[in-house]
Amino acid sequence: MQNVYLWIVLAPLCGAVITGLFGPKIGRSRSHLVAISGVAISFLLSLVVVYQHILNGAAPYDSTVYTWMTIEGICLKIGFLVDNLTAVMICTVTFISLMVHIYTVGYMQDDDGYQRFFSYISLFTFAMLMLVMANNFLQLFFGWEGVGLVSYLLIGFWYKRESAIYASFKAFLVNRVGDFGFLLGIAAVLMACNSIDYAEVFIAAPMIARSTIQIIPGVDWSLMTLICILLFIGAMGKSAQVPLHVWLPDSMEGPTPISALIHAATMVTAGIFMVARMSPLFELSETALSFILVIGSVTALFMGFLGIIQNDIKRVIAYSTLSQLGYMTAALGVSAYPAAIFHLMTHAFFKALLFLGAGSVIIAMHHEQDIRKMGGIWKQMPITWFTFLIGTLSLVGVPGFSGFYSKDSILEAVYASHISSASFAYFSMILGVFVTSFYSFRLYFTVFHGETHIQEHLHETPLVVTIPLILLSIPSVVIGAITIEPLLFDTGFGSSVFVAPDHNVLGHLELVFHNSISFGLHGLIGLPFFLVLAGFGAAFYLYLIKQELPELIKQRFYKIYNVMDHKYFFDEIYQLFFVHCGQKLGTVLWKFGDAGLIDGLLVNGSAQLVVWFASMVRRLQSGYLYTYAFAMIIGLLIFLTWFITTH
Amino acid sequence: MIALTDYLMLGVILFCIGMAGIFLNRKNVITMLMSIELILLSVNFNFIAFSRFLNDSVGQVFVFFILTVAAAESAIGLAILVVLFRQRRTINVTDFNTLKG
Amino acid sequence: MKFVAPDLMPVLPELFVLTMSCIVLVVDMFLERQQRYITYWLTQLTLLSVAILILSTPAVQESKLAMFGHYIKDTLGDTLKFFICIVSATVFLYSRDYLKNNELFRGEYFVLGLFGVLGMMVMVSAHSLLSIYLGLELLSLSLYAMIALNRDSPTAAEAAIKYFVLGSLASGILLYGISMIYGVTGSVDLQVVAAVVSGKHDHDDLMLVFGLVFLVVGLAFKLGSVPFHMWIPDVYQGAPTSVALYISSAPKLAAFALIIRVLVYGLGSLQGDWQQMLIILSILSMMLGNLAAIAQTNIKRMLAYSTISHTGFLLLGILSGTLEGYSASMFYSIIYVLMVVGAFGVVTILSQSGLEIENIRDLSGLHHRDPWLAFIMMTVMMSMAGIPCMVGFYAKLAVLQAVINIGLIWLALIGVISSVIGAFYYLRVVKFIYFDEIEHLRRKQSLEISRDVKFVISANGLLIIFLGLYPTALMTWCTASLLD
Amino acid sequence: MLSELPLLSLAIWFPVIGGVAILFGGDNPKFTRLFALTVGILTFLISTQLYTEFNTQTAAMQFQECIRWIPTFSANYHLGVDGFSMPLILLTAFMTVIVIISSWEVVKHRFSQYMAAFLIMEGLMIGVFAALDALLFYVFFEAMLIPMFLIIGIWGGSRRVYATFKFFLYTFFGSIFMLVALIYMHDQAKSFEILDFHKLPLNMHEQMFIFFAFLLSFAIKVPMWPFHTWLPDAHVEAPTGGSVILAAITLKIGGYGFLRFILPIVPDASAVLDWLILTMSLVAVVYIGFIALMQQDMKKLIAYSSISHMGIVTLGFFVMFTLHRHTGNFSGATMGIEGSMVQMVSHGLVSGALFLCVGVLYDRLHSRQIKDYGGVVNSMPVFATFMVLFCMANAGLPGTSGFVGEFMVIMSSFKAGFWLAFIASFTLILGAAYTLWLVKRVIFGDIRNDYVASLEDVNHREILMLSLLAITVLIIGIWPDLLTSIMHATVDNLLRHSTLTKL
Amino acid sequence: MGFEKYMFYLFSCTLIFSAVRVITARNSVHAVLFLVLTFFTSAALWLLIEAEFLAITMVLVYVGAVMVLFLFVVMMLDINVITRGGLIKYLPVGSAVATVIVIEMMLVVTGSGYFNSAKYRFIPHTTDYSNAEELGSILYTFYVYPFEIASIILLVAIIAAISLTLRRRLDTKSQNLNQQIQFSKSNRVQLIKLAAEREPS
Repeated sequence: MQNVYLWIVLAPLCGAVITGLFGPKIGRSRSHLVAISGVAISFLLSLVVVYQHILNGAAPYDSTVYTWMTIEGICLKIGFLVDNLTAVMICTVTFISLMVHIYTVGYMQDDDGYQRFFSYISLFTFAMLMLVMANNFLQLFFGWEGVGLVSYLLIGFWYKRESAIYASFKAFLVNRVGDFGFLLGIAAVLMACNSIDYAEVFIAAPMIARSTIQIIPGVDWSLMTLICILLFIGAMGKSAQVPLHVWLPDSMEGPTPISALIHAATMVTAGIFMVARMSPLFELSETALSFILVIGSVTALFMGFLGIIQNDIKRVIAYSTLSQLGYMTAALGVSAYPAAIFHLMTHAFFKALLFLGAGSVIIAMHHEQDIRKMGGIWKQMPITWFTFLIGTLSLVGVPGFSGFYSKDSILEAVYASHISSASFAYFSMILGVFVTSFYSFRLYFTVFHGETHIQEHLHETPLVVTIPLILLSIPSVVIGAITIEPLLFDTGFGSSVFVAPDHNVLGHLELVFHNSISFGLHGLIGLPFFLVLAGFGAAFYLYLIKQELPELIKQRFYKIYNVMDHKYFFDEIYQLFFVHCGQKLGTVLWKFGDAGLIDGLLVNGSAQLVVWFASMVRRLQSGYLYTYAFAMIIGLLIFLTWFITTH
Repeated sequence: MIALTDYLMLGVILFCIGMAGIFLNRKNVITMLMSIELILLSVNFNFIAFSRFLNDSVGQVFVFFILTVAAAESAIGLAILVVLFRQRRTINVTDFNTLKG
Repeated sequence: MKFVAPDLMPVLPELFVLTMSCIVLVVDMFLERQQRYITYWLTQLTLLSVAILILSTPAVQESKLAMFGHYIKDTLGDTLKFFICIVSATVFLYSRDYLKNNELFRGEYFVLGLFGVLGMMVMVSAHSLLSIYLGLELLSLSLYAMIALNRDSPTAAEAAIKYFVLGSLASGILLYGISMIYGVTGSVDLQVVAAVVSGKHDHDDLMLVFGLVFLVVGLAFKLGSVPFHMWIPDVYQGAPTSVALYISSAPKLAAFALIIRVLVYGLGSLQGDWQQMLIILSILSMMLGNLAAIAQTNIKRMLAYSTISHTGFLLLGILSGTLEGYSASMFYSIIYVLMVVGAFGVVTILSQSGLEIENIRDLSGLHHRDPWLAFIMMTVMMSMAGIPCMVGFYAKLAVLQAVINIGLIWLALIGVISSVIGAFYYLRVVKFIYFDEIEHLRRKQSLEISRDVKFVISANGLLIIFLGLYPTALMTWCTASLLD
Repeated sequence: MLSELPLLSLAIWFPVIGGVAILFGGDNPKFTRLFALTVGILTFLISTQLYTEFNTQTAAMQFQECIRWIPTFSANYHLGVDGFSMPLILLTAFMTVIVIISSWEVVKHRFSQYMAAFLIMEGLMIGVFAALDALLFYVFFEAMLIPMFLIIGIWGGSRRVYATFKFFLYTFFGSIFMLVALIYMHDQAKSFEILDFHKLPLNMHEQMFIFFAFLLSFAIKVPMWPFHTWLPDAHVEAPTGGSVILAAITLKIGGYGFLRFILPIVPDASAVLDWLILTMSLVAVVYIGFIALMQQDMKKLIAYSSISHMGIVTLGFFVMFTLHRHTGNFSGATMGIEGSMVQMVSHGLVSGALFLCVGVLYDRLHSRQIKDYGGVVNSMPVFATFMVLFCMANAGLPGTSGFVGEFMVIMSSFKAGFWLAFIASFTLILGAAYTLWLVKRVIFGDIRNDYVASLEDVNHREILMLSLLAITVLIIGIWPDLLTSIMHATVDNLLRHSTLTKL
Repeated sequence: MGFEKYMFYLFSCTLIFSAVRVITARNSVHAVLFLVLTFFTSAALWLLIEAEFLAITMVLVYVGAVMVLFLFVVMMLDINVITRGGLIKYLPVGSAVATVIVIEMMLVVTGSGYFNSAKYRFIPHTTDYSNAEELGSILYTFYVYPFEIASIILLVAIIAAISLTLRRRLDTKSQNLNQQIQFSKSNRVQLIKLAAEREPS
């Protein structure tokens, strides 16, 4: 089995290396062949893994590939932990990645960096796989930073664009802030358990939960809370939770396939996955869980709001991602880890679908992304239109679609939770459902319906583009219904997720759950669905019937609009506080501290002092004989006085 | 009876006059040369006095040599002075400060 | 009273030099201008044969007095005399072409030089205050004359008169000290003095210290330590380069011997007193010498100040009052001479065809003109700065070790700090040599260096490096010289 | 067979003699560079022999050679390596080969002397690492200044004289205090053997004095804040090869000094004064990080980044005392020290590589100003790949060597205290910020001007040297055990030494 | 013993006075002459403690030779009168330093009373004692080495004095016959044809 796991990881890496180093030599078609087959192998093997672990219930596999370093008896290893959680993740990741790979052939066909792009996305897949298959924190961090790196490269793929390289830079930095916490979290784990192997750490977890640490002298903090919050800060960076979300909307500067990859399967899901993976730890710290819940629900709601006013097709979807990530995070906060992963998976499919669909539109529109310039194109691009609609319905959570199952279970879980601030979370998330519905349909209507703003006739995109759309739309519809039961209520994630008995919200849900169909039917009369309908109605009214109304509302509530237009001024505040102050501080430290004080005053100052002394000393040598004699006599006098008086 | 210290005092005074002559005099190099003679004279006083009061003739022999050397020294000193004068047309001490710093 | 014939065998080197000097003097009178090289070669012959003579005499087991206690033959003396002769021969070699170019290639120069060497030799093996004084005067008088020898130079005479007046003043002070020592001990023989002094007790100390102050001042002047240093820069700058070369080199060895003879052999029991004086002198010399050197533009003047600072270091070893320290100082003085001969040697060699090397700037781009000389100059400068791989480092190390050994760490710290200050101006020379371009004036001038000069200066430079890698032999020699 | 030879002496003197031979060999660039490369590669091969035959199980010095040298000072020509010095020797030999390749046809002016200077420098640096006699160490330590002084002064930029003087005097200033301390200890131990110094009993007073003397010397060499100001100047003005050697090796000598001298010789003073070092290190990480952010000159930026990275190194060395105070044992200290060692090696490779990258650009446009570049990737894609890789390594990306050391040190310092690790971790953010901002401004973006457009991509020679470095950086990043496994025994030994009080 | 005392004070006062005048006299010739007086009085003082040989030598060698040399040089250089200047400005500091040294040295020499001990006793010589003989006998035996050196010093002084001052003066107008007779009309007079200054009318 080990070879299977190894090749799951290595196949994309090989693809990346070959296309990266020899891309220009072997040409385009061979490059994409190599890359796609790498991911395809990976996907096929991951199907094997799913079969083995989820269907056959194979025991979790935990083994070492090689020892990275041994130190003080601590073995830092590179190794794989494959259990149900991993299986779900790798399957999702490789599938989405494969779709994106195929799609890219069409999307990037005119781009100069074709091979490079394939190399990057294969590498991206590799890094993500390393992340999810890790059996220790070190490797986790490796993958963690790996996806960060590749996302940096991909967002800045069109390096000629100033905005793209700015966005990539920003993405990396914001991620680094998260990693900062994450690394400290790992350090805390290492300190607490003297190991960074999952297995050993999880065994030691109850012990950690009892220990405290003094960060501010005199105040005892729970060590576990500290660890969890630090780790979660990492997750906030990767999974773009408020306030570290600012990079995600900007990351739309990358080519669309990347957006799909980043937002659907890789990168942003890493944080969710990580917390789920660390459930044995998080379960032991309620403070951390509450923190996660608050962050998640805030993200879910407020980022959703922003989706309403965006006019860039990809940005709308991006904000929806943020919002959905908030849902997942909130699920983690209420210990509904399976629900979070479940939503992660369904979201991966429909979000990839939406992005790729958007990409398809963009291709057709010759790289125009402003939705105000689109409209009424559904007839011209039927496949895109239809798949996009499926994606939208799934996203808003229309019962029966995958998104519904996952989102509803999260809502139910939050509702059931008794953890502090759960009610706030529930409120904001339920409101979020409406918001999601509203902006999703707004997007849908503006792009595909209404009056057209386009003169020329659009063509449906080629098969390489549409086939992935079709392939993605299928799971977007059905995967939720199929997998909800095995994943959430059966022993789906088995031992890979640990939930404390009193946090077991899904247990409550399980009591009322019979099967997926009844769950779906039940959803039709649930509050969320009404909110979805309300959102649909509102969007329909505002963007198809009374199209002048949004403008009026905008003017009426200009202040609110302004705040939202500026994304709650997060960027501005960061710009001011971190970028600006950082640069100011840097300049002050440099010019004043370094050049002025240390170098100027101390170093060169003392040198100048010596020179000044030298010139003084030099002046003593007046050239006059009597001065010389006088100096001698004075010397004699001093010697005499001194030695005579001391005797 | 004249005491040893009387002679030594005389030596001290001469010594200091000689030294003063060197650093107080700002005009004339010849005065400097003569001041040196005074210093040597003071040393001679010391030696002779000690020699006599210790009843040891070494001191006087020393003085003999000092006298010899002093003579030689004056010769050379004056020779240098002459060379200097030929170049500068002055023996003013304050003029000899091209070398300084 | 019976006439006792003195044993002349120990004094053979001195006698030989004396005889040869007289021969040179006489021979020179009958030589035409074009035949002057005979004088030169005779001088070299004298110095080299004396060196060989000293080496070839069987090593004395213990020191031996001669000439009724005025003369002592011991290993220290022999070693120093050997180096004095070798160094002086090197000095004459380096200055030969310079002298020719500057109309100074005259018999007097060599005769006076030889007499100076004789004076140093007398100083080195003096065993009474009298012979010390006379040796000193013999050397000084020769130097006064040599400085003024270039009658056309406006600076030489000024330098000479300054040196003369101050030197005579210092002699006077020294003599006054000697007279006091004589007054207290009743003798000028160092052995007797030492015996009397060591038997003395507190009350007599005042008189001895009184004399000692004068003695130390006189010695400090000869060595050139602050504040009795002021003649050095002016003399080095004013004197013809070849004479500066001469003054800066071998006499320092003699001065070292002088201090050892007077302070250590004669007044060793007063070590507690002269140690403090030497500490002051050495601190002042190290700091002031290095500081003032920074501000110099004239290379000879800079080297003069550098000499002053080296004097300070040399004193460090002596003031420690241990055998280790003395041998460190001896090592230092020999190494110093080796270095300064190299430095002044390069300057002298480069001062060709009327283009005197006066300012440090004149060395600009030396690297382009003669890479080898440039390399030697750099070696010398680095060695003077005390950078390892050059022997100057071990010299510094040895004296520092000596002071640290007696617990004067603060003094060692002052020493090393001053050597950092000093490193600046040595580096500046290297800067001109290596980093700057040739000055326009010198661009056309081609360097003509005789083969023998080139050979010796190369040997000089390489010796600095070689000793830098393996200083053991010389160090052992120095220690052994001081053992008896 | 090869192990019978005095490998260390060979590694020291072979390049030195080679350098001297080049000096006398005349000015034939073709011959010179081939010869220099041969010498460099042979030296590297000799030093790899050290690696392959190294016994990782023992902390004792290996490959020892001992000859009486200066009996007057009881100093010996004593060489030997342990787990600390061996990797650094390897690094030295490796980087010299790279430097020789890098200056293949770039240096036009006094070429043979340039090569000779580097070869001699190599020998001296290896000597520093191999010396087991303190005097010998000092001799190599100081002698090294001369070639570097000349390298910066002769082949440097416009303010080279200022920079090289500052470099020389500053370093010299520091080292003399070490000399005094060495002599003092020699006085006590009657020997210059470093290993004897380790055993020398010293009271607190003496330890304090020796500590500060050494600290001044090594803090300047490393350089630690606030003794760092010579470094940016020296780096900026030095020719590419000079910067590379300066960053890659000479800074390491400072770090090595901490391990070889301060920690084992004055453990008690180190324990008492560790706060000082920790403060200086952390200030270096943060303060210098901010300064690096604002640099307009690429070399200066990398130079400042070096200081910041070396802050991590010194942090790792000294974290163990706080660790002990907080936890009562030394578990985690090994990680700190080995992390620092790895960081040193890695920084040697990475900063060297970055300087080479800047050199590649400088050779083409003769400017180091960031504002003169922009969009280099358009005309030099291959180069850009390397540059981004090395920048990422500089920012401490896992998978590159830059990560390993930082990771280990942060892990270790967390054990010592949360805030230590917290501040140290700023390197993650700041490092990424200044490095990637550099990348953003220089590499990415649209072509800034015609000069950038006319840039030619790296040639085979440059690809060779950069890929050698890249491969090494990746290997260490992916499998640091190669490097750390040779240190374990030595670190254990050091810990035993420095945890035993001498009082 | 009164007489000797008086003589001593008389000569001492003269000595000090003339010594002071040596360094203060404006006229160099006067200064030299005062120096002569100084030497004379000191010779007299030496006679008082029965150092006859040296006293005589002093007068013969010093006054007779060296001082004459001084006078000779002073007159040759023709710089007898020098206006005083600068002295006043530095006089306070200078004389203060000199006074301090004098006082200090005097205190040391006399203060401790060390030189009044029994060890230092003046024992008058018997009448048949010859100072010259005693000195002479040791000078040429035990002090032969210093004596030789002294002679070399004198030789050096001679060489130095000659080589420094002997030169062919450029400003003397002496005839060089050899040169004179080598000249002929051809190399002295050159006829140059010049154009007429005025146009021929």
